[in-house]
Amino acid sequence: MVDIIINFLKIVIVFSLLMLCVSIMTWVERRLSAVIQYRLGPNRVGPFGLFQPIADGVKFLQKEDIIPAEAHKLFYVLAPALAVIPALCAFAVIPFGPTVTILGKQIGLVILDLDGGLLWAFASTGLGVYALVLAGWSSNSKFSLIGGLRSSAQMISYELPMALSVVSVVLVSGTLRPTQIVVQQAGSFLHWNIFGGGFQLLGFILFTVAGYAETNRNPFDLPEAEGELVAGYHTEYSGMRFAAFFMAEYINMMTSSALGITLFLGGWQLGLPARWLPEPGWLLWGAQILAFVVKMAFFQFLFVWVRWTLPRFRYDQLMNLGWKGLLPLSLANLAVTAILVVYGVVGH
Amino acid sequence: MELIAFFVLALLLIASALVVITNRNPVTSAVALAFNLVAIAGLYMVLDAQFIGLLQVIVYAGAIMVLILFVIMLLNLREEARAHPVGTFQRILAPVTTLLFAIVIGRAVWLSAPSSFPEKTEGFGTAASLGKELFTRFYYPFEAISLLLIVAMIGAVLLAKRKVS
Amino acid sequence: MIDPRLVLVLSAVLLSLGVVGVLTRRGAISILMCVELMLNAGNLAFITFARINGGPEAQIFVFFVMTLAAAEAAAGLAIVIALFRLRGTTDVDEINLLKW
Amino acid sequence: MLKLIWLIPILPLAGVAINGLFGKRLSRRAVGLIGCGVVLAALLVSAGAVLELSRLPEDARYFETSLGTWIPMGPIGDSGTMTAIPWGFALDPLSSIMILVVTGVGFLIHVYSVGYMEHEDGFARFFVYMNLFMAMMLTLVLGSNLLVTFVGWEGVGLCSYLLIGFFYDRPFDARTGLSCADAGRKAFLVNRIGDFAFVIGMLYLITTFGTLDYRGVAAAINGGGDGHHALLVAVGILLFIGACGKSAQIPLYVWLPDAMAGPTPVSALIHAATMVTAGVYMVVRMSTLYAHAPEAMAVIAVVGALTAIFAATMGITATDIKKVLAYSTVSQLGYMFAAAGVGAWTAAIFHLMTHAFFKALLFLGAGSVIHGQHGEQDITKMGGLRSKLPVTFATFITATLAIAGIFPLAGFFSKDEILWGAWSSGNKIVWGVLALSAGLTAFYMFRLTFLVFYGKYRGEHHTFDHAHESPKAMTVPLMILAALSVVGGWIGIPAVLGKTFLGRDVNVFHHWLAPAVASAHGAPGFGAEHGASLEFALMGLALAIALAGIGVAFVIYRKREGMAASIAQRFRPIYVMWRNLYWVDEFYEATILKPFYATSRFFAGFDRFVIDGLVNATGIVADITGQLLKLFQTGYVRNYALVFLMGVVAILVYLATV
Repeated sequence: MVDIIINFLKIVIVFSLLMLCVSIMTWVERRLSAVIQYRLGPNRVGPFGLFQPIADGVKFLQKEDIIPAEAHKLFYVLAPALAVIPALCAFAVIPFGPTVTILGKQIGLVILDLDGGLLWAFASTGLGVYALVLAGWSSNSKFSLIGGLRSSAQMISYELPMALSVVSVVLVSGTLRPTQIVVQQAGSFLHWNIFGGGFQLLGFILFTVAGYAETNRNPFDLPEAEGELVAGYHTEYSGMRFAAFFMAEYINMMTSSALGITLFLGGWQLGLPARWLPEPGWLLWGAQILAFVVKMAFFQFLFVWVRWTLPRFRYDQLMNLGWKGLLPLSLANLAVTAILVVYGVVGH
Repeated sequence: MELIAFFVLALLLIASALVVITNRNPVTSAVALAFNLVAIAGLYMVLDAQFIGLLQVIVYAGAIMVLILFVIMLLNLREEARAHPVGTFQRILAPVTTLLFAIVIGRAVWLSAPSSFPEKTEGFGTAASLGKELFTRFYYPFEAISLLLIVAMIGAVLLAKRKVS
Repeated sequence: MIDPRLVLVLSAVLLSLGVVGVLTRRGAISILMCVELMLNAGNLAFITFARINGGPEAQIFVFFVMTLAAAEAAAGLAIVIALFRLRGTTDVDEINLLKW
Repeated sequence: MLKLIWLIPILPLAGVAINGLFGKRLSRRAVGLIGCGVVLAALLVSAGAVLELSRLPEDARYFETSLGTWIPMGPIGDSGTMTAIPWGFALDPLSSIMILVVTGVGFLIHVYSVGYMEHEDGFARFFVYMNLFMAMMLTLVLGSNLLVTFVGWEGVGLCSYLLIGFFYDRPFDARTGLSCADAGRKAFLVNRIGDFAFVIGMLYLITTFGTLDYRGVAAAINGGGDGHHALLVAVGILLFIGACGKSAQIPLYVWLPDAMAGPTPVSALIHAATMVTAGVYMVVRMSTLYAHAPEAMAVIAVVGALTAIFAATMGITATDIKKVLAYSTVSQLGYMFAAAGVGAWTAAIFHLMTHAFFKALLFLGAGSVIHGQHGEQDITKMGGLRSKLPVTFATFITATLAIAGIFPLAGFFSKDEILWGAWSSGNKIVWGVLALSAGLTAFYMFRLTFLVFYGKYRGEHHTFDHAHESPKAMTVPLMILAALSVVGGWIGIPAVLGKTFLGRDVNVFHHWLAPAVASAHGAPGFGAEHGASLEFALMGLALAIALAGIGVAFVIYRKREGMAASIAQRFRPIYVMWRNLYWVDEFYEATILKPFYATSRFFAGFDRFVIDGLVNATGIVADITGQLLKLFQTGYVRNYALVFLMGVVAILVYLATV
């Protein structure tokens, strides 16, 4: 019974924190883009415009909820929910902190500590495609349909290099359990998988690029390319449903960053040798959770930075990059990693 | 707890399967099937086959069904026509025969299977245990099936390729 | 605890539903989907057997079935696309060139 | 050279290969050169081998070589030893004479053919066949066992068939309506009958003695042959039936006249000089066997004598120049068999040789006549060609004298030896028949000569005006053969003549051959002493009969124009009978072919209505079934799937209930 309560609490906390992060992210994105573009951005609502997301939320709620006449109503309504739910689910296996002891009870700072946790993450993100596809199809608009088709093709294509780079890490760590992978990367940051832990620098880059494509972020935001498709699969959406897609995108960004951190950058590990660390206790645990948050923040910054810096790919370039660039590279990376593991250079 | 999960999932499974076979909109069918597959994955989890369950979601729901959905949209298939009038026989005989079929195999499994599961064995359904088996005892079948995949892939490319004249 | 017989009966029911689908649907893709349904019913039974026996064999069989299903879907859909391009339909009743 | 005897059949075979594969691309000159060259080579090798053989002591004149095992066999018959039939070739005095005759006459005819076939299509094909024939004939005579001989036996039969039907697109005989191809087929089929008996004879031999080797068989028979007397008689007769087919004896002679459908050189080589004598050769080869089977010898003697006179009568009325010669050939072959039948083996072979010379010459002369007149063969339309074809005439008349048995030409000696053999062995009736047929021979041969070369030309004038002597390639062989026809007999001068006039026995031929053939002890009448005077008397008598024949011919065809017609009128039934060849062909047709055709027609009908009916019924049943089953073939996959499912359910229910 206690377990259930603890689990429930964890879910509530993580969920609310994520939502909070999303709202902050909208603000960060706008402020940051303004910085990059030498303008001010939203700065009227609250200090530094920090309450802007709340204002936006109110605006979304107030907007008219339009369902196109020829749309397939069920799927049209279902699609935004389908976008958010898998995105949230994926986050469940991400360890955001070490195992802490509260009131004599050991609690892992992860919602779902599964043996096949990584698979869970992939399964969840894989299901995210349905939202885009269904949204595109049910809107009964050609912009939406093309956007939906593009997104599904893109996600299927980039899932492969992403999965293969993850498999490289799995080869090194010998487990699919994210918490264990993080524990393995303890000690100096040189032991992180990206560096001496697994020599996965290439894997990390591949993962990041594929992650950008998976989340439909610039420069791979073709499903919603404004210039040609108005807004892609969510052209016909408005109000809270539109906001849901928006939210899903940000949650996906965070999930993919968190996954990258967990796999390559030591997760919540501080990256310092054990002898420099204090005894296990709230000081250490707090520092470790903070480390995770900082890493996440860095990735979010990277997302925004890239978005406002790089131009968008053409569709055929996207496919070429995926199938002829990333896929062979990730295969090569996998092969090299396999050799390294076989000869005992890396691995646990 | 597990029993509740089982009955809920079973209900969902049968309901979604019915949607798959009766709904004449292929997209609805496909989505229902995807849902069905995820529900089966859930059932696998309930039966402790964790790895297979997750794989089911990734492979079936995440890849195969998306592909099917993709093709349906690509071909822009609309409502499917009703069964051909010639098939009056068919329409009567098919459900009857199938019912008979269900009764026969249902009875068979009911009579032959034990009434309760044994204790879960150590490492049952984990990726590690299955992976080890796959790459040792089942190495040749594994290679064979990978060959099959390649063949299917090449075949699919050749079939779907537009002829360049 | 769950009664394994119930799971197996559920699997049988799903299989039968898939069979009915194959027997009544006209669209080639729908038939493909019903076949997938049948395959999954089989997989469910396999998993049940695996749980009963406690060994990995049946699970590995499921693994193979999944791979097979993937191959089948790829090849089947390619055929459907080629067919559609050739005949403008995926209705199996319309594809009767070889009849009589 | 002895060791090279296996080369003798192989050499012509090389010619076959070259001309057969590249003949169409080679010039006629090259084809002719190769065709004749390989035969010349074979002739030279043969001559060398025979020379070497002659240097050996008399009782060691035997050489055998093998190209390897042909048919390995288990223990057979009484012998109980492992048997194998080798590709054996053997040279002894008998086969030495044969190879010299075959290659020698063969070479001359090849050369002649170059001229004769000059204007014909299929020049290369002709030489391929001819060379193949040479190879097969040499295999026949050189074979050290019956089976190798049989290979050659069948091979020459094949070549004979191919060459008779050489002008396969031309008609041949107006009376019987045969085409050249039909004639070839007839020859082949009639030969089959004989070959069938031959094979059975061979099988008897090998199952009894466990060997087919000539020496082995002879040794076995000499060792314990009398225990198998009935078998030996049977085998002897069976082999003789085979020889009847090949050598055109009664009742299987009918193919040889029709074999004249082939080009004339073929008639000369195959159907006069060599192949048809294979039967005689074989009988002499098996002389040991026959010596132990006097009943078989009697059969041979009777058949031979009958054939001799029978064919001679048919020759009297024939009007086709080649047919006359063909009947003459049949008659002379009868002579040889009669000789063999009375045990005069050397006489048979001696006559075989001289006959090869003068009959080849006659045929080639006839060919020259035909060639000179652009294909005319009917002697009633000829006449007075003496002036137009001087060389041909000279050589032809030589050969005619030789065949008539006029002293001192070749035919005289050989015929005389046969007659003497018949008389001295006590077969006086045979002697009488042979003497009579000798007279008939002289008569019809001179009839031919007179009709062709004397008198007035009876055909169309421009044919006569354009008649011309043949080219050198043809006349030179004629001259050589003419010379041989004259002197060929001198190597076999009877002992009585030699002793009387030369003071010693100069019958070289007899002594040469003696070790190779069985002394015909046991044959009736042999060993009886006759006086030299009797022999002289008989000799004179035979000569007188021949001269009488010539005289009659002279009177009828030269002195009195129209006498032939009036005689024919007076003895009309006999004339008609001879003219129609005793209706033998018709008889065969009625007794063998007609019933055979009727049976065939019956079975054809049976096949058409019953067998085909069954087949058609199968088809109809399948069709009806198909029409019914078609109803299930809706073309809807789901229907099939449903039936499939029903099957599954049925099986499951069955399994559940069992």
